[in-house]
This record gives sequence, C-alpha cells and structure tokens, in this order.
Amino acid sequence: MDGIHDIGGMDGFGRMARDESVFHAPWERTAFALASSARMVGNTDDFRHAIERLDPAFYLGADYYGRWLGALEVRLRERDLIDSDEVDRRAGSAAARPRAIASAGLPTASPEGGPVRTIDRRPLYAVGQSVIARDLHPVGHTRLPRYVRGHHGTITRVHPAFVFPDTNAHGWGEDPQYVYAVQFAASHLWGAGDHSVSVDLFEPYLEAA
Amino acid sequence: MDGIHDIGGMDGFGRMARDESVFHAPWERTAFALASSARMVGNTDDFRHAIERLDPAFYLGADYYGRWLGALEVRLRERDLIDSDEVDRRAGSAAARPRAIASAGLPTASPEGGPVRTIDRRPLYAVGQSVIARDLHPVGHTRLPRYVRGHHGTITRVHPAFVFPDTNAHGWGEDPQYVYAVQFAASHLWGAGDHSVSVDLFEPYLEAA
Amino acid sequence: MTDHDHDHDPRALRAEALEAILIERGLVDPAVIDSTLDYFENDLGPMLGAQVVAKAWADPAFKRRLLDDGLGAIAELGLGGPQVDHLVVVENTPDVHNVVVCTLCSCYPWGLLGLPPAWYKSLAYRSRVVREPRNVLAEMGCELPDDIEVRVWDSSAEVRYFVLPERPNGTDGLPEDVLAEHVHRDQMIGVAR
Amino acid sequence: MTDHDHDHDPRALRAEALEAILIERGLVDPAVIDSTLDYFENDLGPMLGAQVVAKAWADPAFKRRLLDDGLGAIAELGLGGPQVDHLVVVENTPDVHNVVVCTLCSCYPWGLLGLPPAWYKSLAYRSRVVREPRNVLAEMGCELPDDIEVRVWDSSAEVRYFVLPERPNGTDGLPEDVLAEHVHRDQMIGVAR
Repeated sequence: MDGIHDIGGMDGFGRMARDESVFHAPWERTAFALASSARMVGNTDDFRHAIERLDPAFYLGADYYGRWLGALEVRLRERDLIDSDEVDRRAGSAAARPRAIASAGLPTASPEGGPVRTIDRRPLYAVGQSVIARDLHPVGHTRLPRYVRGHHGTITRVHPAFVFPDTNAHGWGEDPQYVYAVQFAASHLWGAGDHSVSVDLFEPYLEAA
Repeated sequence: MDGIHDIGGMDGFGRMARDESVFHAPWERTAFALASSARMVGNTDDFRHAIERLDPAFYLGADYYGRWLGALEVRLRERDLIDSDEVDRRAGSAAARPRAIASAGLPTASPEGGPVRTIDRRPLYAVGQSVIARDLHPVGHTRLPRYVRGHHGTITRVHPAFVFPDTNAHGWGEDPQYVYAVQFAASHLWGAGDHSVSVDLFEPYLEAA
Repeated sequence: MTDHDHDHDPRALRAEALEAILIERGLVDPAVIDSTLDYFENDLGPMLGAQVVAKAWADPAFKRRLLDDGLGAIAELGLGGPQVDHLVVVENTPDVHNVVVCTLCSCYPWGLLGLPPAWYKSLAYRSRVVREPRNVLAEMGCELPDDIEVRVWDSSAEVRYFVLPERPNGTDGLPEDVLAEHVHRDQMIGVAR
Repeated sequence: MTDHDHDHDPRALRAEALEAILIERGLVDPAVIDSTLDYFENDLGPMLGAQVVAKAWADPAFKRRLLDDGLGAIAELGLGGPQVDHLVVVENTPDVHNVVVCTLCSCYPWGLLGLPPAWYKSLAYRSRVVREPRNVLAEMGCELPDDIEVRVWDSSAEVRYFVLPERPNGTDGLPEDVLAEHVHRDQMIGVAR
C-alpha cells in the first residue's frame, strides 16, 4: 500500500529533537512487551502492515509505541482474540480505539526461525549492474519505498534470499527472494544533494536498466 | 514541498462517509469567515502553503476548517500581527497552538484582481502533444502533485496563463505561466485502473516526451 | 454533539480568541464577517450551477458556448464569482462520465456551487478518487457500468471544472426553471449520474 | 510529565486494559513479559556494539572478517540476537561517512545496540535523513566537512546495517575493553563521527 508510513523524503516534520528516551512512559514499555510476547498467529511482516494500516491521523499523532499498541489491538481484534468494546469498557476512558483499513489477507500460520532462506536459483542481478526500481503500487504490504520508484540505481551488494514481505504479510507464502543493496544518487532522487542513498530491495522490485 | 497535503493516490483513509455538512460547528463558520476577511499582506498561494506547512499530525487530525484556522494563526503570527501566546491566554484551554515549518519566503504585497494573466509568448505545448511531468521537488510551494511526477501524459487543453504559485506564494513575483490539462492513464500512474486522470499543470512542470 | 458541547471544544475557544483579537486590532471588520457569511450562505449555492445546466439542456447554442468558453457563457447569466476565474465545463454522455476533485487542497467552483460539502474535502475523497473512482462512486451510491469511460479532473491549478450531466428522459419541453429542479449538486461534481 | 500523570494518560489506561485482558485469556504470560523486558533492558545495549568496534580496531584480521561477513564475525563474540538476521558493517574512513535509517518503520540492530532512542524513530529523522543528511547531522551536533562523501543506508529489508567508526587518535596500544569505552552508540548509527 502507498501508506502514511512511507515518509522517506517528505517535508514538514521539522527539526531534529535530541530525545534519547527508549520509552517515554511505563505504558510504552508495556506496549513493547505485549506486542513482543502476545501469542497469536502471524509474523513480523503482518505486524508492520498492521501499523501501516492504522488510520493515518492516528499514525502521525501517536508516538512509536502508541502505534505498536494500536497495531497490537488491531491484530488481536482481526483474529477474534479480543473485542475492542471490552477494551473500551475496561479502559473506562476517552482513549481512542485504533482504527485500521482491512488487510488484503491475514497469515494463518506463524513462521519458524528467521527470514533468511536458501533458494535453488541464482540472483538475477550482480554488483555493479544498473537497475530501475519498478513503479509498483501493490494493494498490500510492500517494502519498496515510494521515493525510489521509477529511479535508476546501481547494485552494490547481493544479499541472501529472504522471505518476501509482500506475500508473507498476507499468508500468501514465503516466496523467498534475493535482496540487493541498490545505491541511488540523491541528485537523481530529489534533484539536489551530493550524497547517495542505499536501499535494500527485493528482486521483484527491480528491472534491468 | 513534498508535504502531507499531497495525498492523491494514497491508501489508508478508509471508505467514503456521506457527510454533507459545510460547517460542523459554529467555530468552523467563524474560521472560514476570519480566514476569508482578515486583512494582511499575502495571497491565496501563500495561504495554501501555510496549510501545507502545518505539522503533519495536526493537518491530518484537524478537519478542513481546523486547518484554515491553524493556517490563519500561523500567517498572522509570521507577520507579527498577533502573538500566539496571547491566543493561548485568551483561549484559556488545551487547544493546541498550530505549529508549522518556516516558509522559504513570505509575500510582501497582496495581489489585485484574479490569477489569469495575458503574456507575450506562445504556449510551448499544443493539444495532442505527449509530455512528461517533471520529477521536481521544490523546497517551497508547488501545485505539481507527486503522483504524476515522472509520468507521461497528453495535453488535452491549453488554458490561459496564470500567476505561478511556486513563486507567488513566496513573494518571488507572479511569473505567469501557461497551464495545461494533461491527461494520464490510470494504468500508468497506478499500475491498474481503466480511467484517466487529468491534472492542470503549469508549463515549467512539463517537458516534451 | 450539541451546540453546547461545541462551545467547550478547545478549537472553538481558540477560534473565538482569535476573532476577538482580530476585531480589537482592526484586522477584521465584524460587518465584513457578517456580509461574507451572508453572501456565501445565502447568495451562492448549487441552484446557480443548476441554472447553468438547465439552460444548457434547453438551449443547444448556449450549451455549445458553455463547452467552448465556460466563463463567457455563465457570464451571460450574470454568474462567475469566487473561485471561478476560469471555467471548463465537461460533458457527460452515455459513454463518458466525468468527476471532479482537488487532491492538493479542496478547490471547488464556489461561485457556481457554493461552499463544498465535508465529503468533498475529506481525505478519503481526495486520496482515492484519482486512483479508484469507480469504488469511490459506488460507495456514494453511484454504480457505473463497466463500459462507461471515467475521466477524473484534478483541479490542481486555478481552472475550475464543472460537470454537465446528461438530460434525464421525460423532461422534454419543460421550462428552464423546472428543469433546474432536476439538477443535483452531486451531478455537477460528478459523483452522481 | 510525572508518572502520576502517565497513570491518567488514556493510552496508559488502554495499555493496562489490554494487558489485563491478554493475561486473563492466557495470550500473554506475565513471566514472559518480565523476562522479555529484562532481556531487552539489561542484556542488550550499545555496549555490545562497542565491543565489536573495539575488537575491529584492535584486530585487523577480525575487522576484515567483520566487513566481509558481519554475522559470522560477531558470532565469534557470541553476538547476534534479535533483529540481526543478516548484518552488513559499513566502514567510516577519512573520506566517507555512513549513516543508517529505516524510513518505513524503524528497523535497528537490537541485538547489537539494544532498543533505539526516540529520535531514531522520529518522523523527522525517518523523513529527512535520506534527503538532507548533512542538515540532520548538523542539527544533531555533527557537522560534516563538504569533502566527506555521505552514504545513507535505508534498512528497508531484514538486513541490518552497523557503522564501524574511525579509530580515534591517541588510542594506540589500549586494550579492547578500554577502547570500547571510546565508542558511542551514535557513532554506530552514523549520527556522530
């Protein structure tokens, strides 16, 4: 989805504030612990997607762990493990119930082990090769940031294959794919800047330049 | 700027609600009237830009006239016509003071008449011609939506010349420019869809395809 | 929410504080506020656009002028007004449906339709209608057959767009003022046929 | 804001309600919550990354292995852990400065640096550092000379990036545990030199 989370390059968020806190309040610590340890079917990709699907105003208005707490409730609710009416009653407060758009599909199993996979084909691209980040707009979860779509870059590293978030977030299989570090010139991305930006892109996000 | 206001094509905002109200509450009516009639140096483009410069969480969390009220206060404050501390004191409430990033430049005069201008050159492009919307990321105000940048379209109408918002919003002159209705295929913009989207683009936003 | 609740809305308090300060400083004139609201709420509205549509339905020559030079044609009716500095009228046909949006803010032909309804200014409408107009229209009660071509107009500059709907069947011979009663605001935006 | 205020924060009340429900339903085990927090707050932290940096400074062969195969090299030190499924170590030199971000969420090598500080997760950092890294770093107190090349790494997949800072002058011959005290978390993210 082209969601509110995809903020790379956006203007308007103001200057850096040196806030060194990991948690601002005990409830953020609770939110982290609950989201990390609640038992349910699902995976990291569908958790990230639940965060992305939160109402955009809630997303921007909440702090990091506010989004975690919201996404946790959404995920539990979507699996019929809890009822937000009950949370409303217990919280006895004006705390807004997190709203989210529906997912294109929820995983029905949880993964074992990490996301790295060995696959029986060779990477399509090699270090030094020019590629274009495809201009894709999938309805579901993706890790292809808007700011690189349609732009030329150069492969600088070939990583191992990883579970593909675009399918795994929805229970459509792991479909592991090679990942590449693709380097883009800031001057191409933004029309200004002398730096480079390297983005890790899954093979299906790329085409040969 | 690549701001929060530029939401064409974004996912996550949910279903349509048939809210027919013009104003939801008397204060929205007041906000409209004040923003429409307060005397200060400035123009429509700098007003729109003040809305865009509002803190993104405020932008999404406020309703339409909440943004007008916020931008009005920002504009008056930036011209030293009011002091937000005084508004805080008078409002005697928890109403958040609107925050905004600074403008690249504020106009120092107000326009007379409408935005249409006669200029002594011919339009560069003609009906039927293929063009590309340039991939520009200006630091200031622009009316080039992100969703068409880098895409091919076809000129379907040549409009008159209009004051150029990208300069006028900042007091950098009117620099009038022809405007074109440029038609894009949804399938090119989004990878799906059988409709067309026509966007009015100023001549400097375009290049020949 | 009642008016009483609105009085305690912090945004209402901030609006009132700002209004008081602006009046004290002479930056707004209360009489101008009142006349502005009176003009927008009483003088403007979809009845103006409906008058244009009815005349176009009744008078083929006017319709041609309207499609050719929107601003010139409505000026014949004494119309124009705020946010109508240049006007393009797009015509619905059995094969084509037009719909208008402003994704960057909420530009709207105030001088022909009055101030826009909340849904037109909503984040959902602005974000979605350029991408999935058929779904948006269906959610608003307007199901378009697959074989109708949909054209979305994003009013990203100072041109304002106005949809000329198809004349309904069974309205032959009706006078313009009666025809105008058949025109709904939603048709002139393009979220109804 | 005091802890007392936090108790009345509606989000705190919602978090508590959710916690109570999850415990009642057996969906979380309070002992697991405690051990999770204990692990993240006490076992993990920038001291682990500092140990890696110190060893790379002290041991050229380790440094080569670290740059060649980050995960394999840190495993020699018994390190790895959550959010470090694949590791790429990028080296700062007199000519090159590296800085790490995750624009889409806030991916971070928890297993080497612990949980990230608020600024790393902030909308300002995520949005701006890919576009104007020199300004962002300057606002954080790190002015980079114009002739240093800046490389930004957006950890958009499951690869985690870790910056190997330059060894400071005057640290010749120091043992690794003392060298590690010279390493700050910000250097390993790349917002300090």
